[in-house]
Amino acid sequence: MQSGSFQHPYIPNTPADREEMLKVIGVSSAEELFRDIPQGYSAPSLDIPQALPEMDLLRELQALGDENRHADQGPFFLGAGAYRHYIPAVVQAIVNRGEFLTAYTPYQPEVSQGTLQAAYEFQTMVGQILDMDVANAGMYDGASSFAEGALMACRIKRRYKVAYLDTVSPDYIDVLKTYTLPQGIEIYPVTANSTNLKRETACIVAQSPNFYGYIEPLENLIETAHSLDALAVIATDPFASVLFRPPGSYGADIVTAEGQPLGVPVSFGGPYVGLFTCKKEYVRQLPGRIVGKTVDSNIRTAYVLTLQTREQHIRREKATSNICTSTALIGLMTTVYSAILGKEGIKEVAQLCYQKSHYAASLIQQIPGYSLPLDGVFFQEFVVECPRSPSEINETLASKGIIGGLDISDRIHNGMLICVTEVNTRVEIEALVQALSDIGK
Amino acid sequence: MQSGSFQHPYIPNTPADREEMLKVIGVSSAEELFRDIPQGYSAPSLDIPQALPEMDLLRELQALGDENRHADQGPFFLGAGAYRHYIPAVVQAIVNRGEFLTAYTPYQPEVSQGTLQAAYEFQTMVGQILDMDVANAGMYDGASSFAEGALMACRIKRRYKVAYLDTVSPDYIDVLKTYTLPQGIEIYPVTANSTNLKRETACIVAQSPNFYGYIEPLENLIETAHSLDALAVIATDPFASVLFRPPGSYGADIVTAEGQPLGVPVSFGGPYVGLFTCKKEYVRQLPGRIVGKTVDSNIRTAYVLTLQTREQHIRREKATSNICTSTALIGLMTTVYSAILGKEGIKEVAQLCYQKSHYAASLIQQIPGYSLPLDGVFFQEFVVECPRSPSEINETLASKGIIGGLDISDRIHNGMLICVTEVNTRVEIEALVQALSDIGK
Amino acid sequence: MAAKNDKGNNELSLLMDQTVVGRRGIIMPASDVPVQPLPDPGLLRENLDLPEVSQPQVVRYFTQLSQLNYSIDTHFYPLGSCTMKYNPKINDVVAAIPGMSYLHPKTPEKFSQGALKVMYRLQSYLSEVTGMSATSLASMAGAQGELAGVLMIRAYHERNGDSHRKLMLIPDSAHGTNPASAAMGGFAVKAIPSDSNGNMDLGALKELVGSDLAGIMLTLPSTLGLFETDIVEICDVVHKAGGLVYGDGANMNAILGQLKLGDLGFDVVHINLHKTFSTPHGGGGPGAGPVSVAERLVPFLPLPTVVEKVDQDVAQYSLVKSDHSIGRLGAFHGNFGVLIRAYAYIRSLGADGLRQISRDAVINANYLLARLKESYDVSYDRLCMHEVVLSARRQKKNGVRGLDIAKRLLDYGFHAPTMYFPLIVDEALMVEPTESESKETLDAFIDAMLAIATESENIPETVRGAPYSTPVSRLDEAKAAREPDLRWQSR
Amino acid sequence: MAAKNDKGNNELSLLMDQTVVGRRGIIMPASDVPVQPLPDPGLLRENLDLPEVSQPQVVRYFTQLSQLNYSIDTHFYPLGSCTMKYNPKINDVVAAIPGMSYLHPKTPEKFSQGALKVMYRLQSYLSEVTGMSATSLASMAGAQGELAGVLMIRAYHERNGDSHRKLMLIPDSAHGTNPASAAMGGFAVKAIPSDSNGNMDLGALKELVGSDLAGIMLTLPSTLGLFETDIVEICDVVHKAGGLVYGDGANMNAILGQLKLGDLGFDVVHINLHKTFSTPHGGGGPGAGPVSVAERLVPFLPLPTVVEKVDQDVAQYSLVKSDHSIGRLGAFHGNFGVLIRAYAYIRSLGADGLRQISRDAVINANYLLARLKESYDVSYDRLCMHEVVLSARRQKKNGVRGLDIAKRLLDYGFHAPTMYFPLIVDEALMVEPTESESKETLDAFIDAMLAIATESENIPETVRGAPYSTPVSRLDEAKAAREPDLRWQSR
Ligand SMILES: Cc1ncc(COP(=O)(O)O)c(C=O)c1O
Ligand SMILES: Cc1ncc(COP(=O)(O)O)c(C=O)c1O
Repeated sequence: MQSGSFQHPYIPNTPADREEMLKVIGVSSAEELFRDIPQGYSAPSLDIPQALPEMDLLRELQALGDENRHADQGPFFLGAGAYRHYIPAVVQAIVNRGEFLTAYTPYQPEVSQGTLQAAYEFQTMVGQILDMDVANAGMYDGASSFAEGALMACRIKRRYKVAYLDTVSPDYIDVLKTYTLPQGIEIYPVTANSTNLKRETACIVAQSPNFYGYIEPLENLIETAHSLDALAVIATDPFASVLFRPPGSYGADIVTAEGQPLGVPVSFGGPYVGLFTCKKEYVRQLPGRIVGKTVDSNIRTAYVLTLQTREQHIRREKATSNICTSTALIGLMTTVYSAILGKEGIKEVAQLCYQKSHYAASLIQQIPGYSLPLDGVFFQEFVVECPRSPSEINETLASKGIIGGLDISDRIHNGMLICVTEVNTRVEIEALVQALSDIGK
Repeated sequence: MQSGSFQHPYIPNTPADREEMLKVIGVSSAEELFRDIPQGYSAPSLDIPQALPEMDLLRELQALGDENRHADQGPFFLGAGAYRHYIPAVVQAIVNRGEFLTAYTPYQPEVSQGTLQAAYEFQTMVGQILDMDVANAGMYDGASSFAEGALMACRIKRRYKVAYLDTVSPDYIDVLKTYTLPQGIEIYPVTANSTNLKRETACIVAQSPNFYGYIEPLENLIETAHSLDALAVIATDPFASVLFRPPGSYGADIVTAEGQPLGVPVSFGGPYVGLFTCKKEYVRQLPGRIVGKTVDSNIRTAYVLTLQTREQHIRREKATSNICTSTALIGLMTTVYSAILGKEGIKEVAQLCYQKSHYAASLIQQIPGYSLPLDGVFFQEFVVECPRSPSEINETLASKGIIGGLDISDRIHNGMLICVTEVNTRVEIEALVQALSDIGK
Repeated sequence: MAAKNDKGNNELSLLMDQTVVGRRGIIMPASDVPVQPLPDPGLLRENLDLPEVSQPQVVRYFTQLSQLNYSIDTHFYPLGSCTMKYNPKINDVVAAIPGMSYLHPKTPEKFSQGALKVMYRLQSYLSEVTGMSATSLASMAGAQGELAGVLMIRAYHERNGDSHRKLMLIPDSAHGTNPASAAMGGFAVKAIPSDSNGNMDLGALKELVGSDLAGIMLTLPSTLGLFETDIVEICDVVHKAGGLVYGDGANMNAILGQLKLGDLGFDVVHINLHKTFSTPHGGGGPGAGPVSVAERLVPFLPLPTVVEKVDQDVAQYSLVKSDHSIGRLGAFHGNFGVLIRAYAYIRSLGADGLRQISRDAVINANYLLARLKESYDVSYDRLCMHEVVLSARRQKKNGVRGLDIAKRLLDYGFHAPTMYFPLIVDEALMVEPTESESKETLDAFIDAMLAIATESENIPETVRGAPYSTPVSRLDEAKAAREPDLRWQSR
Repeated sequence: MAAKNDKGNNELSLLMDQTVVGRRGIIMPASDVPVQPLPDPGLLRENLDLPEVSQPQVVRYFTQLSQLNYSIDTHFYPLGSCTMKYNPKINDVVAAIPGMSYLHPKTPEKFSQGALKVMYRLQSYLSEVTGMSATSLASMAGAQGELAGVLMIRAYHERNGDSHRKLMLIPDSAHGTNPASAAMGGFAVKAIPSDSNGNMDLGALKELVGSDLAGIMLTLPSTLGLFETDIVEICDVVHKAGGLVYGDGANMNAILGQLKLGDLGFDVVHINLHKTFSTPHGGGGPGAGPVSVAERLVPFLPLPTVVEKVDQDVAQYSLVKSDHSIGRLGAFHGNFGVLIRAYAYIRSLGADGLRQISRDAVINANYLLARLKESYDVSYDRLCMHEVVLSARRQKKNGVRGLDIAKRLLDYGFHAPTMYFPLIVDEALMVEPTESESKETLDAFIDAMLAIATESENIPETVRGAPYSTPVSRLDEAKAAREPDLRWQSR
């Protein structure tokens, strides 16, 4: 910063402006405005570096960025809940528009139709992709969406037990615990073939594709749940839902998903958007924001936040959730992405993920010492049992510029969870296979 | 591209749409619409690769980009007509707005006030920075702007000789020749101290800072020109004009400049914007587009393309220039840049360029074997006489990750033209000095 | 403006209604690997309906849609409790640096040191600003920060064998998320009334605290835009009763660098980065609601937090779980794209800049108060902090409600204030100017407010019918709730 | 919508009028080098007036300004002779790749191979599309391409000792830049009339060609949107008379992949990348106007061109000057940022896509013609190419001029067609839909045109007063020209 008095670019008023305003207010200094701060507490020291000029800030963050190895820097095979897909240029161009980016939650529908209609489109596309009756306008992320699904089931059934499959992502189970346990909800594990659920179980919760990437055969479990008047809350992946029969088609009552794969950068884990859908009959128990279609006083079609009596600002401690600020912009990203991909494009991407990951798996399981320990059908992610510790193998891969899969040896012996999507080229896949085979020797 | 019929994302209509439309038109196939193309000429082969998906295109161009060594990749000291300056984030954010980016020339002022008012701001800021009465809405680049300045002077004076200082950038002189010679204009060199100009000289043309980066003492030459009723056309640099007395202050009649330094990426040489200003009395001889202020039928202030009777679409072969599409968007960039920098910021940048380049020069001239062969005051660029061929030296610098100055040994013995602006850090400058000194040994 | 449709207006058709079979918005590459067999068709999905539209259509549709919005980039947004300040463009640029935005959350730590460093520093800055011991960045919005906070309070009491402490006190002026979060945390909620000065009623508080007290959730300055003058005593009462003090930091813009909540003895504070620290609100998120805590709550922080280990002058950063963490709030490490913007913001402002923010936010709000209090009622006759709660009580006599005034402002080119919040103020209009608006903008807003006050006297029906110049007029919200139409359906 | 100003409207004040002393939009770093002495103060500037505004103000001002524009991203822009098609967003992304946009033009060739490769390939594609021998990308707009073209014709004749060839023939329907460029190239210009079919009058042409003939500048399809049916003979006549044929390629969108101008014997063609190849027009540039030439003009190409040299399977690219180059047109290598977008566009479309462009552009125009010709006059009763020239002759009888219809379209949410060009059509309204508009958009436009035709019968005064719904109404253009006010002045 140049010397002299401090005039920050983000703060328009000048000393002269302030002086005039203070006069109108009738105080002689800004300090007087803070006179309610109790003695001894005001104007504390603030150990934060002085203002950094924009040019230097950009350089600093570019240098910090260079300390990271990002997912587009070479062959990369991590997934485990966050998936790389190609994001068409249109998505960023739209999402960066100030009118979307810098608007608040659409409390004034008359001047927020852009955000509102886009949210209605989001609800439409989410409903269509997940093949469910209704969707809300988005949750924080896939994991919290899943947890709120369980809470919603408990609310609907007024029961306080949740049965979960242990093939659900451990990260999701963690969040489920954070959300449910304080409310006195008991959660307990079951297998896909369980026929005995505990009495007073509100719902079964599961994930398909599961943590290991495999389609979970859930028909029986869901049937069992329904026979006990419990609900089925299933987390899925949007692209898997495009290729495979979606959970709703075999009876799921609440279907959630991480929306990130639909055009959202992996961005070190967030912001993402949780997709949340359910059967029509439960609409008034939905958490989060919902946009509905209506008309204005001139009978023009218009959109508005609706069913707000579920929400915290009206129902306070009785609200269906505490969500206020949610993820509208990320919802918009997925909406623009889905529109650009469209009916055919989205299927093509799902197919590419399937084809490429299966190609990779077919080659890897031919390498001596490597095998695919799990049965069933996977979508784009699969587990490899390695001849050695996956973390050691990953070290060697990294030295060759390859980022391998996730070490899940805590769950599967020498297990590595490998993800392949449409952005992985055949050359990259074969480089991984070659490297694994070299390491195996 | 996925197989099947070709439906391109940029072309909405489908085979079914086409069929309907052809029916309305009354032809049975699209080919019929091209029936006027003479026999034997239609539907030629087209040896152009098939459509590349967006994802692959981006990768191809990123790979091509990686084959380049760009100016922000390390210490970099090239200038010679294109200057690196820090471009605030706001500039791109505004310029990328579709409403500016994808509008046409504002022929319909009622729906183009955005472009038009921005152009008026551009004319204002250019006028203020170059300290001249009037500016047009921008030319193709600095060099063509300079050449058109000479043409304008010839038009005004109805004379066809142009005297130029040979310290003008050789690139500019080349363009001057391209533009003037075909019109039968004679151009001839003079020095800054010349007191004899040829009879019938329309103007003297010069550059300050000149090609070597030095402020050109032009008072006498301009006075001589005026005494012979010739004009003075001077090319300058916007930042030099901020720090030093601008050419208008010592009598220049037409002042031009390359607008690129004002917030425009170097972008391998273009697009840039030529600044073009003159004294008020010559306004009706200006080339290019001009925006004026007026009112609408409700007496609301509004802006419009004006003085169009100078232009090709009205005056055809008698127009003041053939310019039609110009550089509105780049003009907008410089406008937003100038607004963000503002009165103080723009001075600070000019000062930083001066300070840093003079620091570099002071260190370099202390290195044994190196000297500054030119006298006078430079702004941000200066010539160093090297102990060896500058191109050899540059090779060595490059091996150390430094891009040195421009080899101008064709004009000055072992001359290297070095540019230092606010983006060069002291560390970079000292790295250059160290490297030069190592090489000198 | 879009082409008029057959109804003579410019409603934009939904994408599904724009669909023409066969159109597409992008070409995806063909597969470059040998064909792999698909599984049993019984496992596969049969039909999927999504839009079929060309790329230019998508761009035009969303661009036109965007223009129907008010936003900070286009309008003054004096929305109380929302801190709608300027969102610097450079922050979007740094968040998009490939090394940041393409960084996968499961990337090994040694390959994500740059990002972890950003998180570590942001934790430190937030701890410093709040005067607390440690910070977790995991929560993805203010409300989730609140949940994290109350869960920490819960865990704290449980570890102390005080699991009976289930009462959470919350002032009646509080934001709705406070009671909702407390309930999600398994607490019973009781409201503390406000006194005639807009302060918490200290007497009532004293009566409510007891052995079942878990804590208090309060906002400082309060949601009335007022500084809680008895704050030292409030903390004292609560602490003495064995409760913890939760600070809702949504109003931090008023006190940045003027007061550290930790100094007052707050135990946990959440910070809305999408308010005070200027990350763009995006039409309703994403946000981030980091929680900063006093020493005794550090073991309970949600996971992850980033720690620094300096080894031979080289700092290494890693993600850790605190000993008795309340657990995970989301699948990964919080909303990194929001965190990096907040980091950039703090770096851009520096200590002096942060102080200047609160100073100017408070001057701006008091300036509005001073110039509007003749024409609008104000419930409490005192200086305000960063926002001012007006009441349309007087206008109501002419049949003009707060809502009407809010809508009429839209016609004047201003976003409306927050309406009917806090609930305890009749016809509340809550105005928060923020420091990033200039005096001229405030003057223009004041002029509009004064003009509307006059209109409310002279032509109240005009005000009641507002807005007139917006893309749509007042909506039939009852219809929306009565007959929920929540997505496009094929006809 | 902006706040209303004191005149009760929402004019946006100019930045200099928004200035408040002391405000600033950015902080620049302090100098990190020892202070250097400044020269003699007599050399230094004293005062400089520029805006003093804060960053949020700048963002809001320009964002609001932008919304006053129509643009391709928001509206159908049927502007004849302008090819306002969709500008793909990916092209802006690739142009901004740091390796491209931060590449300095004086970077040694070995460090700019990627950029040179892009240029080389684009040269080849353009040569292929036009059917010519070589291409230079140096010219920075169509008009500069024309200048380059006529200078090459001039240089060619001079080298052949034919420097007396100073006559350039140009059809009366030609774009204004053609004669203007010819004049800049030092040629005398004569106009060739058009015949009743909209073709060039062949008889007149034959009379005009003589030993002073330098060449002809023609546009194919013509600026009437019609294919010159005698084109083979025209070329023949000109060539036999010793002249060269200059093709103005601005209308290339009609014939992409359908016809190569080189096959017809054209000697030089300029191509408007900002039309046919979809680089965004930017409110009036930047553009690029590469010139492609037949064998005999190759030595005269403007500099630079890029050549490929393959050495042991490694291709090296370098910038060269052709032997008898007409010289430089700008300081560097042309508008690279535009070139790279055009390259990306051609790669995105491929051969089939390029062919589809012309096919659909021509279908779209003929569809408009077919549906509008009952309501508007058409001068030539034939199929059109990529654009259609209507005439408001009929409406003029009711006092409604082409201008009025154009302005009225703005109220319907469409940009106006090109008016009063070509000059030879009375009340011309030239409509170019391009291939990137859908049938539905064309139908909506047709509906508007038909509605306006009806209005012109029934309520002509309404049409004459249009537009009503635009940010400003009709302008006093005479005042603008009479009392030029070309910049802000301090008062
Ligand atoms: C006072 C207060 N507390 C809490 C919140 C909740 O924050 P968020 O919306 O990020 O969940 C808000 C948001 O409006 C608020 O104003
Ligand atoms: C037919 C024709 N020729 C030439 C030009 C000139 O091109 P530019 O505007 O790029 O100079 C135009 C531009 O409008 C045109 O339509």
